[in-house]
Amino acid sequence: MPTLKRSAPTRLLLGLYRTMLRIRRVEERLSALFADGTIPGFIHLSIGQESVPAAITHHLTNSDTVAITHRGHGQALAKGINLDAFLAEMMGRASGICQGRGGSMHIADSSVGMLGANGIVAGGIPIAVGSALAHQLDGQGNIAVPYFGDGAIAEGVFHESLNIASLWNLPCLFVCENNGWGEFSKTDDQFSGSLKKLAATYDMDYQFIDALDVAKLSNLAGRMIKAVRKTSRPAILECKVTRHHGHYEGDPQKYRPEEELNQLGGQDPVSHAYDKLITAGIPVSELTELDRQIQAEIDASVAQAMAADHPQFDQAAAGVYA
Amino acid sequence: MPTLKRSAPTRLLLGLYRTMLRIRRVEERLSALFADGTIPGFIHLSIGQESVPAAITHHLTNSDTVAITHRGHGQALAKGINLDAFLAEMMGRASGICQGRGGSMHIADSSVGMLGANGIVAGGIPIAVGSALAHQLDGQGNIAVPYFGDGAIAEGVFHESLNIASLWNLPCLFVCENNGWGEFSKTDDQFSGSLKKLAATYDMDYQFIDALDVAKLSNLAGRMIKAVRKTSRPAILECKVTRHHGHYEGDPQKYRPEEELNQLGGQDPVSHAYDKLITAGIPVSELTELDRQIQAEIDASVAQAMAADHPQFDQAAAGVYA
Amino acid sequence: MNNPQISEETETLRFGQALNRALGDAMRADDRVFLMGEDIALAGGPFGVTRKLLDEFGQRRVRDYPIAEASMVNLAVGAALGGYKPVVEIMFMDFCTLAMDALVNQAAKAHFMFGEQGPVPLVLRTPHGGGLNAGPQHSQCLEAWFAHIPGLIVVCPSNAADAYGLLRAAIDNPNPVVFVENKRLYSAKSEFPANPQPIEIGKARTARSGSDLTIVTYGNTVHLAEQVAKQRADQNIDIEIIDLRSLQPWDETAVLTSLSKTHRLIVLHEATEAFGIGAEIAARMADIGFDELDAPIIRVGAPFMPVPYSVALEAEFGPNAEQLNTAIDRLLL
Amino acid sequence: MNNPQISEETETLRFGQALNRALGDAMRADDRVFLMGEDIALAGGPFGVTRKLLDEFGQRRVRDYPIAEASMVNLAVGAALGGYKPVVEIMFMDFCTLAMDALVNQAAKAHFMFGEQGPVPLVLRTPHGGGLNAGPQHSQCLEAWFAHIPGLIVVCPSNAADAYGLLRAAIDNPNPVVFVENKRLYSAKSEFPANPQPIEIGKARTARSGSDLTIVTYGNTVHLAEQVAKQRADQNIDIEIIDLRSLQPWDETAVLTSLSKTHRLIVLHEATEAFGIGAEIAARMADIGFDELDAPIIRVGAPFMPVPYSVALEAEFGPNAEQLNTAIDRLLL
Ligand SMILES: Cc1ncc(C[n+]2csc(CCOP(=O)(O)OP(=O)(O)O)c2C)c(N)n1
Ligand SMILES: Cc1ncc(C[n+]2csc(CCOP(=O)(O)OP(=O)(O)O)c2C)c(N)n1
Ligand SMILES: [Mg+2]
Ligand SMILES: [Mg+2]
Repeated sequence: MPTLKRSAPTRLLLGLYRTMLRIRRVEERLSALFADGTIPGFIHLSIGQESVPAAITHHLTNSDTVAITHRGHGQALAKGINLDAFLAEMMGRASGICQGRGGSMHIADSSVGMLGANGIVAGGIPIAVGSALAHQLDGQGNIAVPYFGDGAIAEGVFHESLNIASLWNLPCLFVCENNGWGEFSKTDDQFSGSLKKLAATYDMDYQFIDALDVAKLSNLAGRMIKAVRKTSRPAILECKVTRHHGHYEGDPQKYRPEEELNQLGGQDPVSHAYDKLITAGIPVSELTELDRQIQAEIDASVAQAMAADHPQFDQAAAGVYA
Repeated sequence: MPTLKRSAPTRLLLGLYRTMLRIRRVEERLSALFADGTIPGFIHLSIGQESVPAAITHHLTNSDTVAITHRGHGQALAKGINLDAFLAEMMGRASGICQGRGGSMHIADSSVGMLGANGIVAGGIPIAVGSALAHQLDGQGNIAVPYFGDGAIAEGVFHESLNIASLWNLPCLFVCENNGWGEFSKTDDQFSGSLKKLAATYDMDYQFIDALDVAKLSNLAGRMIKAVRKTSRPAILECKVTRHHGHYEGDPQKYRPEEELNQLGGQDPVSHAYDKLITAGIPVSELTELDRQIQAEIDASVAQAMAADHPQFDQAAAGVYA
Repeated sequence: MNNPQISEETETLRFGQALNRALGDAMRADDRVFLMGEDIALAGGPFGVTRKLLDEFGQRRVRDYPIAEASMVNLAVGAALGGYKPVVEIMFMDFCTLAMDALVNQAAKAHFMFGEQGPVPLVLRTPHGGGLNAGPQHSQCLEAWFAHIPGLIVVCPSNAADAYGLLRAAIDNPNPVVFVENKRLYSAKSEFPANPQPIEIGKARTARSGSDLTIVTYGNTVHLAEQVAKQRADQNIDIEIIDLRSLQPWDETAVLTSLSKTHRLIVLHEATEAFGIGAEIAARMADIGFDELDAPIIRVGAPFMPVPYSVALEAEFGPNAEQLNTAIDRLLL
Repeated sequence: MNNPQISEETETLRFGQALNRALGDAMRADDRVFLMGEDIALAGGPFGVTRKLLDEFGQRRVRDYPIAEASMVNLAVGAALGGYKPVVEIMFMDFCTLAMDALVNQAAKAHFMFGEQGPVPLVLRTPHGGGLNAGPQHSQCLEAWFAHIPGLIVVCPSNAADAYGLLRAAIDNPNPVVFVENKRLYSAKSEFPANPQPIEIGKARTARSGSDLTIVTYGNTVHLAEQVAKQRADQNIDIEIIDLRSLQPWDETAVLTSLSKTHRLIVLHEATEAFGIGAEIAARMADIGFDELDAPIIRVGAPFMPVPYSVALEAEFGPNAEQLNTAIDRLLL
């Protein structure tokens, strides 16, 4: 690959694009696997929101921790969850990252600092703040990132979390993926304040960004994460994103204005990055090849997951206590 | 009484003074009755904080509702709770306002719009907001007042309450009695934001006042309550007060700087009002007579409570369900 | 007659539709009734129970609430004290964990603790149970918690007619009622009377008469019991099924009467067996029904583990026909 | 020997002091142990259990938390996942209602639900029980809720030695433990070993040996049982008392063994009888212990009402000696 001639920003963008595209392709596959019944339960796709975890995790190490949401596949994949174990979990197999016990809403991978997805809206936020407390006690300069949706802002525990993080100078970056919707309800019908004002209340740095441009987002996230590490002051990063699919797969989205649905194409961080890469001179063939590689990886992972054993009940029953 | 020659402000102050003094004298009596074992359990006195309920309730009717705190004797008395039933409750008698089942932390009097004291910090706040919702549905222009201490601000449900009150334009005035302490901990160690900033977050009117001067406080409360009634926008009133006794009766207050304890005398809304009344030309004899009347009322109430029957267990057991 | 509400003129109706009808009828009958919940208004509720009610009753009475369960239930307490009759929905029973103070310290105690100054007529509707591969935080059956709390009423219907009748009764009741709906039942059809009426809370229903053995159960496992009873009837095992309908208060007399007939008792439910509803039924019968017992009391419930996600694990999780049959065999063979 | 921790060289110690010593020793033994709670640091805790620990261990490890129970317990979960061993205090068990999500959906499930990637070694200490005229929101015994939840451990000591030994074991345990302390016990003195050791969770203690009747109990009512047993001994009624110590898991074998000896069972606790801990014990014995039972299983617990405030009402509230004696009479006379 002729990467040597490329500018640093282009190389960076290519890496972020790769992360995003991989999330996209995995979730597209999940969508199909859900539709054909291979994946049971509920799944919430983050298609359209991939730039956020791609940009955030670019600046994190495996010792930094993230708590992810019900819409967390991208957050998990970006943090480095093993794809085989991830897909096997989605299919409820014994080789799944949670041995088939958790599924989409509970994927976790402690080996890469992923504290676990949460089926409770806002549930992961204070847990991540507790992780930040552990980081503070460790004194190694690690940070914690609680991801959350705009809907989580109404939950009391979020506000308790802001308070204690500020009061105790806990190293965490609160990252909101604001997609304008909490299930079938608009954010504006749910919260009368704003994250910006909350950040001011708790004396935290606050930044808002349209997450369409992953490179810009990465720059901002990098600056903020550096500051959190250095000062141990918590901060809030609000990312405007667009949810391309329904709240859950199978959601007919009747509540959503047709106009909004028609405009999704223009709100896609993956194609936005693609266009920028082409403009920067990356040949189409290279991006096609990248896509092919990702698809091949996914094909292989899906195949191993489909072939994997189902978990044994007795083994699960023996795993309730440590 | 030669009240005709008096100015309106003086007459007003006299009324507020009377309410405050009555609270003070009742609580002094409670303190003694607790010390001698007549009153069991925990009691939390509001001595030093009387100006707040005196001023607030001056502008409320029996159809307006208040939710009061564990430190709520003054809030209850000012709202018009029957003194006999109040004192009998403190002594756990059958004629108590709660038939002896609730005690100090659960006094309530629905006939005067007193929703009930709460043993759960911040517990009464969302209940009062629900009462405000009932007022809104009723459409009669009534309002609800959740009283709370500075310690309650850290509880998540307080923030949920601010949000929904603002979102739904509920007619309530959030009244904080900020005495600087939550039990044995200083407010500043508990909350990193401020009510002022929270009010800005939720787009509410906010006012801060030193509650030493009950007349000033009453003016301010009157203006705010009028605005809440008219606009149905919630608002926050923060009152700086001083807790003269311990967190609970019997608290040795070792955690409290001696300097602070020595300055309590200057932080007394009752004597502050007394001095102003004297300056305004009210004869000492009149205030002494007022005090005597109040003490006589209390004497009689205490006597009836002490003579009252203890509640029957079977009757209590039959009162679990309506 | 155990099923007064089922007359000759019956249609069939889905469980969820019966709830929808009960809400609509209750709101028409009493304009103090109003609804609050997450996504219940515009979206009609995650399981469609509140569908179309916004159209008829408007935003004033059908309210979408932010994702903030603790304040929602507390607001309902305040509104109930103010003379209204709120019916709130907690989207999954697992999320009741966020509203326990409101239910347990406030709603359950207000009437008693304030000396009977006024009741708290609120209904909290919430779905429990597994079967949707929804995993450990979206499948729990926590009704035993509420049944333990003096001041709360707990109800759990097994069919459309009872769903209607009990929900109307719950809304009419002056006390706080936790109304538990099994997720697997929402789309199940069953007989529905032409002129449905409230059903008295606290009265069980004999879902099947029999003489050899009593199964006491409620909610979705009533159907498991019926299915197994039908199979065992071929082997001349005659099983009586008591559908509790109400869990607090529960119909001690009905259970004791049945036990006095069959002398053998199984308690079956979807909730975790340990410290579940069945423990109280069994314990009570081991006291007041001791002389009637010809055999051990057996409970069949979920194993002591969180509800697992995978199809394979959840299928074995139970309770299922095999476990129930094993219990029957232990008692009769 | 049932009391291995009580050696010949014993002193006496208050229950609260034993807890204080256990916390100090655990913190000295393992610097991952830290404390969080409301007013536990500077003020030493509302019942003095954490007194002086701030002086020795500093603010880093003894943390006053704002009045915000939900986030406090969740922070503990996060810190536990990060390798620490938080011991949090909820000032009154009634306030656990505010932290149920953290305990039940998060702490209890993380180990199982994430496929055993790491345990959640947190201890939640909290006082339950009445007797202080603290009223309906400061007196509840809610341990049955926690015992119903797979993934939680529940412990409740009755004396200073057990308080120490069980708290050390709870802190050592990799799972989330709800550690229940009866308020009336804090100032009670009892024997304390010179060299106290952790006590295995899940093992009951025979507080008194006897042959006529078994009383299974835990926490403060152990002393009620002992007092009554002593009185009844004069009438040649020989009562065995099993102090459960652990409620989840509980020592089924110990109870069954005792029942097999006495053939008569009373379960006694301060919590509400209905759907309480006793229901599970009785239900289980009505199954696996059925053949040993010569009489009904009787439970003695609190009546179905909130704990009332007044002295007169709380005195009758029970459980008390009269109620326990009535149960004994029912079984033996
Ligand atoms: C405590 C709780 N309440 C309600 C729900 C149901 N629920 C799941 S996702 C969701 C909407 C969340 O919205 P947001 O936080 O904006 O995340 P998004 O789905 O938009 O990514 C709701 C209400 C839940 N899982 N947990
Ligand atoms: C949910 C809850 N947590 C803790 C307590 C214990 N507690 C009672 S009063 C109090 C302090 C409250 O402080 P503040 O709100 O400022 O009121 P103040 O006592 O100063 O009037 C605490 C922590 C409680 N009653 N409820
Ligand atoms: Mg959203
Ligand atoms: Mg205070």
